Amino acid sequence: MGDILQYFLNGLARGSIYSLVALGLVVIYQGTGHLNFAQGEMSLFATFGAWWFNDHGVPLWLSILLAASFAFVGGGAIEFGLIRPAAKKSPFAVVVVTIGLFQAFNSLSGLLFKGAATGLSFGTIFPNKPNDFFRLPGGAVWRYENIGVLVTVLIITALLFTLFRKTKVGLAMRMVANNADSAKLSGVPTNKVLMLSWGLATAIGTIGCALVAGINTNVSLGTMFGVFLLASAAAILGGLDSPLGAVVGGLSLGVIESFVTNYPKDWWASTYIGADTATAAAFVIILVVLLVRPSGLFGSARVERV
Amino acid sequence: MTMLEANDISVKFGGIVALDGLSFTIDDGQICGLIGPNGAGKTTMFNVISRIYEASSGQLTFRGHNLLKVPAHRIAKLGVARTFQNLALFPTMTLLENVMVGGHSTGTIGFARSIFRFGTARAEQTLRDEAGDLLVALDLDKLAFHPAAGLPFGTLKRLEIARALAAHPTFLLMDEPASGLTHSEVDELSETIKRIRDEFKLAVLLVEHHMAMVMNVSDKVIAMEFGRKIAEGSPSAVQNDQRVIDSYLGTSS
Amino acid sequence: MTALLEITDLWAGYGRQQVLQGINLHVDEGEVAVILGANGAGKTTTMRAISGMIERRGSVLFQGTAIGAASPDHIVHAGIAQVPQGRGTFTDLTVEDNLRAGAFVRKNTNDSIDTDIRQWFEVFPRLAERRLQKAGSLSGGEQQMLAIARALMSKPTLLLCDEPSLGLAPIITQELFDVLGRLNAQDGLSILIVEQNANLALRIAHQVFVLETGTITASGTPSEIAQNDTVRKAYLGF
Amino acid sequence: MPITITESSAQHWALRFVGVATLAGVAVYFASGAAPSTLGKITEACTLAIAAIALNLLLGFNGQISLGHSTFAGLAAFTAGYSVNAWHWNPWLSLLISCAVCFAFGMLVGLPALRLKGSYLALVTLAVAFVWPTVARKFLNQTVKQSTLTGMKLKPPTWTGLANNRADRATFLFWLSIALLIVAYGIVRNIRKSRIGRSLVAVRDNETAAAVMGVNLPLTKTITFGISASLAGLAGWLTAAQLTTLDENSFSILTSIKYLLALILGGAATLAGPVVGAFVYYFVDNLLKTNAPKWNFLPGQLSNGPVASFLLGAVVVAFVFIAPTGFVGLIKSQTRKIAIVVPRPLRHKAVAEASVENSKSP
Repeated sequence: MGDILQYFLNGLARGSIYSLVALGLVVIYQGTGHLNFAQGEMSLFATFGAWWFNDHGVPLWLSILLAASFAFVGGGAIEFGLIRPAAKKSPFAVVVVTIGLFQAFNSLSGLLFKGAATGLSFGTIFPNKPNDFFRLPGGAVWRYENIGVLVTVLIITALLFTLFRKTKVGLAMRMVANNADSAKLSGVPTNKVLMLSWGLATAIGTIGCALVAGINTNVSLGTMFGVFLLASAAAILGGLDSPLGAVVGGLSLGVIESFVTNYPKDWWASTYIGADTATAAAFVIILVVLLVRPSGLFGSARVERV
Repeated sequence: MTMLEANDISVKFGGIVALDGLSFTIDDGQICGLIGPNGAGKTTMFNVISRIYEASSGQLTFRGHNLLKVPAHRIAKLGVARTFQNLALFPTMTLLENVMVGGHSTGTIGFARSIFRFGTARAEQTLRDEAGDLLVALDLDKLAFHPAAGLPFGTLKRLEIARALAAHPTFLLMDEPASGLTHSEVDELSETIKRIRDEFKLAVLLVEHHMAMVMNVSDKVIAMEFGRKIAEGSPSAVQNDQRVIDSYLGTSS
Repeated sequence: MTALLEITDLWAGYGRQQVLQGINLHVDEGEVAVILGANGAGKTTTMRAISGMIERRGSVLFQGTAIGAASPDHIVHAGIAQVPQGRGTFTDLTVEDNLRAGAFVRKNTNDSIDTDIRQWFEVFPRLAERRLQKAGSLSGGEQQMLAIARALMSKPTLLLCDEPSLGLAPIITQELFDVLGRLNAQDGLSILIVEQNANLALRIAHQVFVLETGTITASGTPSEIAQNDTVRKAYLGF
Repeated sequence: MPITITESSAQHWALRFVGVATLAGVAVYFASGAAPSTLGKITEACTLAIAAIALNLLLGFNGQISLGHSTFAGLAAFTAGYSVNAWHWNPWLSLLISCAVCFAFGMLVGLPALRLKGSYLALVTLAVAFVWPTVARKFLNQTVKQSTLTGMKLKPPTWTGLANNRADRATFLFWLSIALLIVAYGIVRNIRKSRIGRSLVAVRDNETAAAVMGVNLPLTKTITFGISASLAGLAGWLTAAQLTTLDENSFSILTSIKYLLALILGGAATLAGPVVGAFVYYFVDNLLKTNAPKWNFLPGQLSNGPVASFLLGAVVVAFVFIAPTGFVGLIKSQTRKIAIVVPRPLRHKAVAEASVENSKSP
């Protein structure tokens, strides 16, 4: 029983990071209908920036904030300079540009930060000494670090929800997401809104990446590969146009991953796939969900009129 | 002779009833107008016949075939073709290729034969010639090698008709062909519809809001409201039906 | 009477293709102007050029200010609202949020916006019944009414309507033009309408412009236009 | 004023003949004189071209995006390597089996494509590519009990008159890769120019309309996925013939991205695009990898990998803007000034002059 609770808590920690990165994907997808394949690598690049600040004596929390601010500006600039002109050509051009950016940013990180390929040590802003935890009934431990990550993610999520539902900027974002032409005709400066979306998404992704780096205690070129993939899976699971779906999708994926990794200790496939079953199992689940509900659990199904 | 018989067709989306026990028949060579307010279920009926939507209940018989059991891609082969309300062309293809795709159901060459080019040349040439003839028939041959993208709306509407005819249909469904056309273009279109009906021996089901056109070309008119039939008969009879006037035509039309 | 909107030698198009080839037209204060034209003549392009949705060249004066190079959001701020072709409903937003979206440019407090929303619900009771439904679930006619209400939520001086009758049943079209006529007669709203359904549009029009292949080929009052044989045959059908 | 040549006319055939003869001449020239390492590079470029052709059939013509093609190539390479080494199969038999396995697996991956489009499909295939190295590692650990798998060590057949030494093997693989490239090109070309090819493009352009015209969507999409996967398998088998060892990292996501970038560089949805793109990509990549470490103006000690892949990523992004139709588009727009090939006129009793005029406008 204690085991189950433990796996659940571990899964929540990991899942909350998937939720965060997935939220970034949803913010962009809602506004433009594009999936940013470079999201993980852009955030990774910014996180290397945070490492650099920290390495030069800036406190870690400030380094992460600085990196997130740069990511905000950089994300907006990339939307303005590359994505918008590409979108004028075709949606497929945007896919190509984001995949090109994926490769370019990953290589750029390797180029600028010595030792990035093998990994640079990265701290955490939460207490993570061996005995920093709560003991819960049944013997499960809940580490302060994991609580911190979860709480951070919940706060950011709550802020995003307030932004979307309660502010004029949020209304503008929803308008652009639903019908960009009509939004323009209602007086929304859509270009600014799109830049804002990209900036927000990249900044959120950077915080997510920094949190992952904190848990792993290091950051390397491969850090975001898996995280991005599971985050996008989470976004798809929840429905790419639903922020709530991203959060639920991310958390449940983290928990599923944790259980699949730990629970069936001696099942037949474990020799072949072992701990890596998690990713595979996660994708099988997503595939099944998508086949039943092509627009995800919370996504809005659009009725096509012909 | 009766060609299409719809019997008690209903369609439900979630809780919404789009069609509620609709029955009607269409005879060989007949042009049948289908009118009614927005949301009356006209396009839904269309999509049921062309197998894009599933009917929840009812029977649909076309020349002895139970149409509701036929998969979507077999419809064309049975002789049912359609045009779309908002144009559904293949924009990167030339007009000629668009019409040749229209004739897809008349061909039999599959993946294996096309990879090995086994007996494909003659079939290609025949299809190409037929498509060329249709382009001539609809006065599009000057643009045969032009991609469909970027051509004027009226031209593309004619292309949709040519493409539909390439399937050798005996029954043509037209979804608001006059929308977006001016009066003189509508008159032209009416003539085209009557001409192709005679030339290609077709029956036509026409969904249209342009009353002058419906009254001009139809042999019979069906009026719908809330998924049900409210009137059926000759154009003039339906035009003077009080229920149709109240729910659809209005007083000052 | 002063011209509210004065367009001189306007060119516009998509890519290299120039659809509008130097058109001139004007809408006077408190009047309804109608543009008639075939498909591909450039009617929608004209509307999009006025709203700043596409690249254009030439002079557009609105209340004496040049807006020929302004961006769409500036033009809405200046007081021109457009009901686009196909209604442009925010299908995933609720009916009420659609109206709120229309008021995006207003600096007013929420209270005065709420008051206006209530007012539109009185005009269109069917919208009030569906206040919290997603706008995509409305019928075509309801969406067209919503689109007009949404555009007017920005409190414009000039309303542009791009083929409002497209795809609507005759009875709904009549109702729609009644509404537009009332808005003009009672509230003094200036309106520029692009229409295929000329007969109805001419009933409420003060000025008519005929657009053919990117240029204005005829203009005048409805009665003058109705006397022009070619125009009558092509657009009025008698 | 450019020269107008009618498609399939005598001049057109002459032009085609000259083109093919020139290419054949270049191939013979290299085969007779070039060093084995140069031949090896051309072989690798041909392999990349086959993979790009495979992706073009699926993405360019049918509009289904796949980032999982590296997995198909990997599956074929492992099938070939394992069956030849462990079971001592004939390598040529393993070619057929590898392609068949890829066809089946491709159809399977293609199934979700029936419900998913665009970015969703891209992500599912990305996941396949992501899981592959893990599965490959497990396979090596569990079955081979080593971290690598030996390649096929393909020997030139005796009828070729080539010996089993390094130089002759290189010549043999060179001609083999060219032959397989021609096969792959021919398959895709024949498909594109047929009733089936038109239906593929129709599905890409407008699915609903295609279905109404009588195109069987599920069948067309899954079989296209299968054929494309087995062509990628062809490239994978050829890789196994060249490499001495295969490991889990031989076919990572980055390989899939490479296929995609090569295709975009050359021009998707054109027949020549993937071939031209693959050669340009391969040799630019090679040039950068050799020369970048010598550039003193770059900061610090650079591993040669990142510079090359960064620049290539940047080049492809730039290409989307400069030449959205790829290299082939660029070349076409230049040769158009000299000569245009126009379609055969329509045959109809009423057609006097079919619109040769209109085909000139884009």
